[in-house]
Amino acid sequence: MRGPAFLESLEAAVPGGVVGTNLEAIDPWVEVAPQAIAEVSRWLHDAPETAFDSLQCITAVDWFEPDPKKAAKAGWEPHVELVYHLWSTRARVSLVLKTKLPRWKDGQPGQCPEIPSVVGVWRTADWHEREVFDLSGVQFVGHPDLRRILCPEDWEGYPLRKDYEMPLEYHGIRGR
Amino acid sequence: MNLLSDPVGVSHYLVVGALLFTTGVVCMVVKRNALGVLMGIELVLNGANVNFVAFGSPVLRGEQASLLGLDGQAMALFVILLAAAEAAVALAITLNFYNNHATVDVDRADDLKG
Amino acid sequence: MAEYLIQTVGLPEWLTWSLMAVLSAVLILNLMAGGALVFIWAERKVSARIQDRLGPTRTGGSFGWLQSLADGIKLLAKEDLMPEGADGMLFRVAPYVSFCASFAAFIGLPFAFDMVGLRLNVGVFYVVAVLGLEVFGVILAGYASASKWSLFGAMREAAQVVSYEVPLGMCIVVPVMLAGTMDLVTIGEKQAGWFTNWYLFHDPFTFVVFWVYVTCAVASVNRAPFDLAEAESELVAGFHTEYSGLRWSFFFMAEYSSMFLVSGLAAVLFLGGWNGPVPLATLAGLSEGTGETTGALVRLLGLANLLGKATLGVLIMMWIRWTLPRLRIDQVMTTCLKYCTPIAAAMFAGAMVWLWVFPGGVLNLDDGSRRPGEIREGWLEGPGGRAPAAATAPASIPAEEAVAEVAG
Amino acid sequence: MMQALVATHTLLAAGSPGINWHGFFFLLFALLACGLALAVVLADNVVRMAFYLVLSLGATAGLFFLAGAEFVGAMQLMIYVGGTLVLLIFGVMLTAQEPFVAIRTSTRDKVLAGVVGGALLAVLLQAALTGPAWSGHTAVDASAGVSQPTATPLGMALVGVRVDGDVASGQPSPVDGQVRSGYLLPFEIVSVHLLVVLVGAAYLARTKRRKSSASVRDEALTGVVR
Amino acid sequence: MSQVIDDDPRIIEFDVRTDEMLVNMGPQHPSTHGVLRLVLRTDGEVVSEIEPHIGYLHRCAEKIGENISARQFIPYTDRMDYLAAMNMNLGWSLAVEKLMRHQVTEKARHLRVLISELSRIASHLVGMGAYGLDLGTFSPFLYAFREREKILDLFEEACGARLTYSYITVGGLTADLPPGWLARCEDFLNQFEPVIREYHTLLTTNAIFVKRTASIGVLSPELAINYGCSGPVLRGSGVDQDMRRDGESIYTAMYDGYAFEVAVMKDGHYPRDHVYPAVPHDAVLGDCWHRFFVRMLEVVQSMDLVRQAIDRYSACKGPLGEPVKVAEKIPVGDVYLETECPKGQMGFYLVGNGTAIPWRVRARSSSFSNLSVLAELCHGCLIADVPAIVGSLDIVMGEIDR
Repeated sequence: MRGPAFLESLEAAVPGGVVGTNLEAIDPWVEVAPQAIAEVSRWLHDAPETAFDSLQCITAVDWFEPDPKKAAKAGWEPHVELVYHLWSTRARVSLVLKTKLPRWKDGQPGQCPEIPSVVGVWRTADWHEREVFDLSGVQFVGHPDLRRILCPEDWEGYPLRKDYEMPLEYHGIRGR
Repeated sequence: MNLLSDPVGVSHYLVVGALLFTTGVVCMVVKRNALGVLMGIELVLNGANVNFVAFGSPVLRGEQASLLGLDGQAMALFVILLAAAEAAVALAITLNFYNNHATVDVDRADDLKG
Repeated sequence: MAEYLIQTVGLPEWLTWSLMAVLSAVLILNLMAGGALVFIWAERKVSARIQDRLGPTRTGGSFGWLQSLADGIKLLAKEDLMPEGADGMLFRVAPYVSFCASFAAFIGLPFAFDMVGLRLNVGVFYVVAVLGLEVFGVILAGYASASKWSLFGAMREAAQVVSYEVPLGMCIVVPVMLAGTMDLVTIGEKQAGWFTNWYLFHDPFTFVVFWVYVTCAVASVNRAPFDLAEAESELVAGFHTEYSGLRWSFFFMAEYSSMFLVSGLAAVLFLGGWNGPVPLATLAGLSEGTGETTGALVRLLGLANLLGKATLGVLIMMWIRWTLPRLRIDQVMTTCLKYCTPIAAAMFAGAMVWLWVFPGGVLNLDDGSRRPGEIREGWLEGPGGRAPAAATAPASIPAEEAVAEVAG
Repeated sequence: MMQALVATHTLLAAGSPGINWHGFFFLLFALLACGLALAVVLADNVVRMAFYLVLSLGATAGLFFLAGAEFVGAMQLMIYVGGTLVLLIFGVMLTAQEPFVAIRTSTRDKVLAGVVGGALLAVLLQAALTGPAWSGHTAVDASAGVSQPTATPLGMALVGVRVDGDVASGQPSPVDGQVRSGYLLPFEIVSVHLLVVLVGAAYLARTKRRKSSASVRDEALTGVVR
Repeated sequence: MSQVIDDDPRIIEFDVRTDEMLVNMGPQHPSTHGVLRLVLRTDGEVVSEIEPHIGYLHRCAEKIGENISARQFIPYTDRMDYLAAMNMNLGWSLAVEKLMRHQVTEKARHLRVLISELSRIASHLVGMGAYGLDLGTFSPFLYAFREREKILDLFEEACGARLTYSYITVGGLTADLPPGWLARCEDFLNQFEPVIREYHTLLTTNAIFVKRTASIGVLSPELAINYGCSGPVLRGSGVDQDMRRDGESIYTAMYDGYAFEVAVMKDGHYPRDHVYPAVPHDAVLGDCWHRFFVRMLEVVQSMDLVRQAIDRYSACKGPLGEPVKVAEKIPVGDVYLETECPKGQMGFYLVGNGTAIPWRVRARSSSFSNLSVLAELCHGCLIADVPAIVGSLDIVMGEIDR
């Protein structure tokens, strides 16, 4: 089940879940509404004909151009894009889900945008979501233990944001 | 008699035994830790053992020892065995006490007090 | 020698005896320390050869003979650290407790016929009892270090050594039963002659029991695959995690000397002790009692025999260590309680039956031992063989009086 | 040279003039035993207490060796010291946490104990020093005495045969003409007693495991998959 | 009796109250394979809970990747799984080539197979040796390193480096093999083949080894998939998946025409392409022993692949082809590619925005996911099992922390 038929059944299962698609890209992707990500994931995981039983990776891409000149030419609004790479061990096919979040919750810098967690679907999402939270600053609602994973617990800022600035000092260690 | 000038005899051993025995008793009285009390008992039994061995020792008593034959040493052996057994039971009781009271302080074992 | 000093040199008797005591203590101590040095060097060389390496090659010539000495000097120069929160007194004293225990056990081990620090009629019992005290230092070290890894190591060691003393004791009882004495000198002497007289080959049961003994001995001295107390991949370094410098080296020496001790014990109990596989001296018509010089030479031969056997035992332990993975603590206990103990008990019973059925033994092809009367008179029966004078004297105190004494 | 090793065993018992070695070692071991026993009382830390106790018992074993009771001495080392070792382990396990390491006693109790102990000691010493027959040393040939075998007669006695005068054979002791009974019955009683103690102690301090680790593991697995 | 009311079925209750202890295993510990810190909650020797703490080796490789060109990023991939740097290079190169739609020459393709499979052998040798070390036997470690040294010698001849090679690069390889290299590689393989039997004797079939690993840390296939485990960890649980066969076409095309059988237990037996020791009776599919055994089989499998690659490579005439320029522009778009590395499936995600410098670089590490399952595997195991389980996952901290 590929392409349009698959999309239709997904649309039927989770109405309003699919926001957009790009089937021509090198890795075809499906854009999902942020609040529907958990439902979509659950359906993709459970439905026998898809059975995306494995989550390979969660990536957050920060679409933000600090330079205002370049930002004007960029052609996109600043946002954070979450990319979920799924894999079906039975059908041996992959699927890319994308979802767009505002860079900051309510437009207030420092407030992480929120999205439902998919830990309930794939346990591996536990650490992957922690990493995304740690490095890119996305709040996963419903995550059992959302803490920093790679950076120290008292680290400030989200290093993979494009506007991130290394702190001047961390516990007496010069940063810049 | 003078203990210091005499050659080592039974009396010397009896003095050591008495000292061990007394320290053991004091230990039993003083310690509030159940394990400490247990150690006091061990000392008391050990003091008694010293006496048994001394009485039965052919070295110390020469031919007089043959009156007792092996009785002294055999008695000491039995005491050692029983002490080991006693230690095991006492430890089990201590352990149980610790399970129930989360302490090994014997002064806290006052459940039977009205 | 003592007589020589007293009579020829004219030293006062008390000084002579003190000198003799110090001399024998120094001999044993040097055997331990020197032995440890040699064994540490050997361990490095053996492990290197097993692992396709060269090992030490520079210090002290092309074989690195002086490597352990250099290590020792390094350890002396190293800072003795003590963790904060450690129980200082116990932390300091623990290595010496371990070391003293294995040192004291050597007093009872005969190195050749009649060459023993203190000949006890309960020799083997004494050696095992004192060797068991070594664990004491380990537990103290584990507790006093204020480190969880140390505590784990100490608890493992306690559980392991206390458990393994049971099958070890049972294995030791078998030769004791065959010899009819606990005196190690007599046990060794009873195996004189060709190697067929060794208790290892006495009957099938002793043969099995020997291997159980080897297992238990390796376990009771904490060598791989039973080295759970230090288990470097799990417990960092176990009970000696927090030790460094000289204190650590005392643990190390204690380990190597107890390895040597259990190997020596195995040699005396099962492998004929100082009697070589071929009774060379007897074939040449010599024995310890033949004369001053020849006697000494024969004893030296015996010494070489025993040291050789014990060293072989140590080398085998090294071989095992560098070959096998480590067992888990529950598997170690299972090995002890489910295999070693029942096998040892069954073999003990078997050996008993064998002794009853074949009182003279079956494999005694030729009793090549020394002719009685040469030196063994009074020795084979143990140190008490000579009836004490007091025992033969008639009773001087009436029985009633004695009872009254006790009651009073 | 190597006879030096041989020489030591006669050394202890030599009783040579000049230094009374027997007396010297007795004094050493006696002081160690009593001093360490005192240390047990005075120490607060339970592990240190156990440490002193073990050393005290070890010194007592030395006294036994001096008194010619080698078998009892070795037994003391093996069972008593080994048993106390287990005690120590339990001490560590139970009370290694801060609050239990030192449970202090009130001064009143200490004084009271001192008085009682002093009185007891006085009585015991009185008994020890006044027995006329006990003080006299019979100046035995100590070297012969020390190496008198004790293990075999004791072992025989435990199974009911007395080499120093046996009641079963009706043979009187060659020493004093007395007929003695063996210790078979006490020995058996002690054996049964030990067995009972073993079972009892295991029952009292039993370790019950609610869930086997294997079943827990399975449960954990299914729980996650579910 | 103490009655702790517990809802958590994982708590093992004793009647003797012993206190739980929190033990820090690592970051400085002999058997945590680097700076991994495990916090164990233990009751005596029984571990009731384990929590890995990672990040001690975090170097912001992804952030660095956003500031340098794709080819400049190659040395950083070396430092991820530094025990199989070739495979890391390959993964990144293929991902970039996928975005660029770049096709390497036939000769480069076979050389890549040759090199990456050799690298797989080297990595598994370390994994095997270190696993022996975790279980307390030292000698196999040195036996493994002895052979690995020979592979490193070969690599050194090929690219000049022994650990961080940067040999396979975007658009091909940095250099062709020196003359005589293939013969030396053949020599190595011929010499190495009988050595594997030694490893089987010392470890795989050793009674104590089997006792320590069989039925320990059993990972069910469902759980393995759910936790995103991959590589030998996944195949050790009996899941038949190998990206070299099942992956995306740009990767599987590399192995076109190569004959190999995925090392996984199917219908109760492992591939029978060679003589392997029998599976011990107490080993359960998914336990530490099977994970280890899969690695051992893959060593043999990789040897076969290397031999095939040598034949094909030497049959190829013509040049190796030049790698892309350092400042080559990357087209707009994003790609994700997983390759089968020794430790598992290493994924690289790359977003291009038309410049030479990627907009976003993401490395999905196999050890990262493999390690995350540790907490599940260690419930109720003994302390001694923790190194056994960690070792069987064969993690590399450089790859986890990136």
